[in-house]
Amino acid sequence: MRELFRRQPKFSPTAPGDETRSIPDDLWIKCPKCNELQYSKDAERNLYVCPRCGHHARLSAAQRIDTLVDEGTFIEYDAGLTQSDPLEFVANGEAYRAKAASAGRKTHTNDALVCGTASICGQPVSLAVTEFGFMGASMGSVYGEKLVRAIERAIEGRLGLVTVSSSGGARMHESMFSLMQMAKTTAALAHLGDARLPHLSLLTDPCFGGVTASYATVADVIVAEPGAIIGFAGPRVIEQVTRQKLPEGFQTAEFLLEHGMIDLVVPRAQLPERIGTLLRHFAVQPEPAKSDDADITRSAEPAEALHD
Amino acid sequence: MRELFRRQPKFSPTAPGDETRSIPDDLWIKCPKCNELQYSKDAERNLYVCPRCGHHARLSAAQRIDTLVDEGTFIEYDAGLTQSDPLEFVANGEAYRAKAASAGRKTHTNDALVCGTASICGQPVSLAVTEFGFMGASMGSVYGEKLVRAIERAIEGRLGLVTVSSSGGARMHESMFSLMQMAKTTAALAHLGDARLPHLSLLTDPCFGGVTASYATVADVIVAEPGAIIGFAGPRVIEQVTRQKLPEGFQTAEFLLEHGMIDLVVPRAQLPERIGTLLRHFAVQPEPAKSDDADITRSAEPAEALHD
Amino acid sequence: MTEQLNAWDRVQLARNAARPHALDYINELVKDFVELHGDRLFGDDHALIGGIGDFRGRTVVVLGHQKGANTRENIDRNFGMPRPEGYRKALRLIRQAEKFNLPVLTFIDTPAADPGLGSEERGQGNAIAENLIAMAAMRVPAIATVVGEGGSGGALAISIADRILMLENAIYAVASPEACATILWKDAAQAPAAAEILRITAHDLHGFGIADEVIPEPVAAHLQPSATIQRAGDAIERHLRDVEQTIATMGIDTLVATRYAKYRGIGRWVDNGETILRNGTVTNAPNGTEHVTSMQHSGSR
Amino acid sequence: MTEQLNAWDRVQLARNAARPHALDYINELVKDFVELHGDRLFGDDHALIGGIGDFRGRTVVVLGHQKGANTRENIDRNFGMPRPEGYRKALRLIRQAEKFNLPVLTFIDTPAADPGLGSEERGQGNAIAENLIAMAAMRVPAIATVVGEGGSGGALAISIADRILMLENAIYAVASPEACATILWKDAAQAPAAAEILRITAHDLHGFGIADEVIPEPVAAHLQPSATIQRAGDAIERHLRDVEQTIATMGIDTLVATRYAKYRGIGRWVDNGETILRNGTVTNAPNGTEHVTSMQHSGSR
Ligand SMILES: [Zn+2]
Ligand SMILES: [Zn+2]
Repeated sequence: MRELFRRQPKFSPTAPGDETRSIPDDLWIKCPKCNELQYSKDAERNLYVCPRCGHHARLSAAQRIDTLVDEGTFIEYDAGLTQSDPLEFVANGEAYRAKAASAGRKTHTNDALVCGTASICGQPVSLAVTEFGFMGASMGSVYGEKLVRAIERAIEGRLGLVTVSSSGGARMHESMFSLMQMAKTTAALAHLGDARLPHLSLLTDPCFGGVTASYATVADVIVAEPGAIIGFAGPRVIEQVTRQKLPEGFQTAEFLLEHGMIDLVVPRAQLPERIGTLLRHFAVQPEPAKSDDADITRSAEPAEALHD
Repeated sequence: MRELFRRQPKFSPTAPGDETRSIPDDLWIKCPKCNELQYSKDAERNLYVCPRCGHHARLSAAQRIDTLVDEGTFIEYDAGLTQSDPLEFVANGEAYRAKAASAGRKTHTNDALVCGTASICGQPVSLAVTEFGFMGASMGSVYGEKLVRAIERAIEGRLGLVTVSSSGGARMHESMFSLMQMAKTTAALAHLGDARLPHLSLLTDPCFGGVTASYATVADVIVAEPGAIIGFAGPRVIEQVTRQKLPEGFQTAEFLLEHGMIDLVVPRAQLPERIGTLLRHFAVQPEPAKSDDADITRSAEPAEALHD
Repeated sequence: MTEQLNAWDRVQLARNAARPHALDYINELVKDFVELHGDRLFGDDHALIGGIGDFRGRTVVVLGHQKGANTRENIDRNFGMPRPEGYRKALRLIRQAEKFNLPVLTFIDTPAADPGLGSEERGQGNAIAENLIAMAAMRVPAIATVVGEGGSGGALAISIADRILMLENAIYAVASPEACATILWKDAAQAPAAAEILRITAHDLHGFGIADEVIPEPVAAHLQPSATIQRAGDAIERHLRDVEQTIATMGIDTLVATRYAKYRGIGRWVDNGETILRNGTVTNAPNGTEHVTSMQHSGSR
Repeated sequence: MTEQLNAWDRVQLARNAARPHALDYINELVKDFVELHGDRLFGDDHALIGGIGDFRGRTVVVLGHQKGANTRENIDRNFGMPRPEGYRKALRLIRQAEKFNLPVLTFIDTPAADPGLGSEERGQGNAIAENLIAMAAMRVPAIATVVGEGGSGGALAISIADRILMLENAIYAVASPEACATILWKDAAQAPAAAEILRITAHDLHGFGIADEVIPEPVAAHLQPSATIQRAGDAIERHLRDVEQTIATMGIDTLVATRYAKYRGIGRWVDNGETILRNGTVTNAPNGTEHVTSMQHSGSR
């Protein structure tokens, strides 16, 4: 399903191969929940939300950025970071490096997190968005390092931090280096908090494992998209361990809201306005000495960035 | 039952009438739980714990102090504070002043809290102990003021604070002045915390209402006696409102332990050792300038105090 | 307008289902309000709401008890009786207010904290107590407004503030008149008498020095809700400006110390035969001479 | 003594039911230990214990995962898998340690955080995450010792510390070998191969710069528990003294900044074609030249 949604995004993240694919406008897309069919062009206009049942389809990082930030404001940073393979990991005859390279070609990203600066409803932010298509957006060293740099960029530029997360779990191929990214990213948020800058966390379908047990739930406001499945342990693991069938609606965004774990469930179309309003409420005035640097698009050297 | 336990305590709090009653040593005392009979002398030796079923009988403030602190170390403060009756409260033809005076004669205290300094297993403390016989140890202005003074005494003398609480609820006769003692006493504990001095709270049977919703649960360690009934709303109120029968063991100390609300359930005989150990662990060295004043029994003018 | 009403009349007005509730105040006074949900521990309580928004030019954190206007709403709102998760949501938002240096506005309107089994299991007492100490020590300004029923510890838990304002027909009581009547006369029907004897009206509380201002209602609030809400908004703004001025000129430490001194001073007792009235006001000693007791312990921090 | 063992052998040793568990360490190393219970929110978790006591002359706060020695105990201890209330109890005690300026010692020994329905409902992820940030920023020294099984986020949640020590036959892994084998080969029986490939032994972790010291076991710990525990105690004391020395000479801010720099530096990646190894150690770049990358962002607070 996700593959069908892929298209040439307005923002095009740099990728190793840098190949582009052209997708015909008249492709049919089927809603995985209610089987409703719509043209890919209509799907894009509907932000990949099913007009019939409201199902929020998964987005690529590029699509997410397009649907969330003010047009043309995204500048990518740290796009050049890639895996180092500290374990020289090979399983089933497939090397981690090869697997990652293949994922990179597929997703046009070097790893599972795309970071940069942008504005949302006029509010400047440091932004970090997962690419679920890249190895299930598992959190490895690159993900962790890029996120911490995004946090540091927020602190240096006195920007709010917006993270958009979906994840299938740990990056097994980096073993303990993967686990430790939970500690690394969360620890960095302590500094963001000391700087009195807000972290708004958007949880999207599906979001599990280390990500929900680290930075993504240490936020001033946690928002989720309707119907997103979010949890610590995956549904299959829970069913396996407890030998219980999970109740209807378990681990949905609405379930988390009812259980007090998130602040808001917001439909995709309303996300920019709602996040923009929150950023405005939390907006901390730039520190006096830095007040002239408030225009963040000029405050540091951006990595290669492409606008359409 | 409680009346039967009354005796001439080793420590005798000052009271308006100052009448003393002599109780014969050969009085029989019946356990309200298992009906076991024991001589009052044996009951005292057993700390009023039933040797058969372990039921912890309610103690007067004087008995509590006797069973908890190092012999001869208690010095009472603020014994002279009594009710001011700001509402000029009369109900059923009975004036608040008269009711309080009668309670005072019965309990040999001027209100429901007895405060002072003492040592427990050698550790100096500021101590506040409720007298349940005084209008159900409801928290009025005198209770609140005495407790805050005990907290201030702890801060000034760099002492740990030990509170021993049982209470039936608010002092209706002081209306909002009673409710506000919750805020007053709890706010004072913020200062104790800022001074890095420990508050150990001992909850005893029965403990309800404003006391459990204020200072008594804002403590570094909360201890309860076995079987003590402790809660916010009283069992009858809950049954009335919810029209449910309460489950067996509801609101017992053991129930609270299981539900994470208290640290420890400690039998009466072990309380001095356990509280003494905790005080030793938390003991903060006296501030350099005050280190010679550590002997708290000489640090201020005690109110009238009687030792045997 | 309603000066001639007795205490029980005001209890009825305070409980009138058509009376504006917290969300009515918030929607009219707080621009771009975003309700924030959940305690991050157990649940989201619909009886105690909170969020962030713009109150007359500044971002504020808002908390309030929320009653329903009808039975269906009241079931959803648990009749405005918060469970522990409500108080813990409030605590979370108070910490957020402190983190971002935002004033806290609270709207008080609850019969009581929820007295159910689940609330006991999850530590209703602990939850309320944690709020009391957090609000006493919080390093941001806070204005509490009793807009309806101020019910006991359930109300107190979000009303520790630098100013306590009361709508003219609001009440604030240590126990409901019905509960008090049951205790005193074993007869809940004596509630009107209990209401009188407990001195729970705004004017009573102002007289005791506990409420800082009584906000007059044009007529009873439910007959002119918008005018009432605007009056409340004006009073809140005036007091908030005053508190902000204190911070600007004397610093936040002074504000917190002043808040403590206020609560430290509440209570009346007799010491060595003399009536002592804290709060710096004067009373009549039993021996007939007026005096003010020195406040040697107040604000001793 | 056990240097020739492979990773799967060590997994077996780490999980041996007779191996000393947290309470064995505590009872032997911590005088007058008082176990403190409850999160003050929902429950008391028997899989994650905590308390206060005297460790070689100083009061410490102790936390540990507790497994059982037999089935009955294991059911009570939930096989050492904490629920959210366990992590929230830990958080409460960490705050207490900070309040009273007490070092924190943790003993790590868990297969994983509990994956049950109730744990999901009560926010297992949130609970773990809150601990991570609290321990990263806590202003007291902390020594974490992996004594048995260091299972994923469930272990990490109480192991953020100034030093991470590992018993020689302890393991620490991002996922259990069985789970990893299921993911990689759809076959849990391949766990031994997964254990090897994941590099989860104490020596591996020390090599990666994640564990600060490997504590040799005289023989496998369960054969000489007391000698093992004393060795661990000596190592903990040595590192704690070292950390206390840092505070005495350079202040607590330096300690917290150093702790952050350690975690900030964990991870390996390639930037612009060059292999970057954080942690200040050297690696081999793909172009064949050795280099150390400057740590311009580390400890930037
Ligand atoms: Zn659909
Ligand atoms: Zn008995």
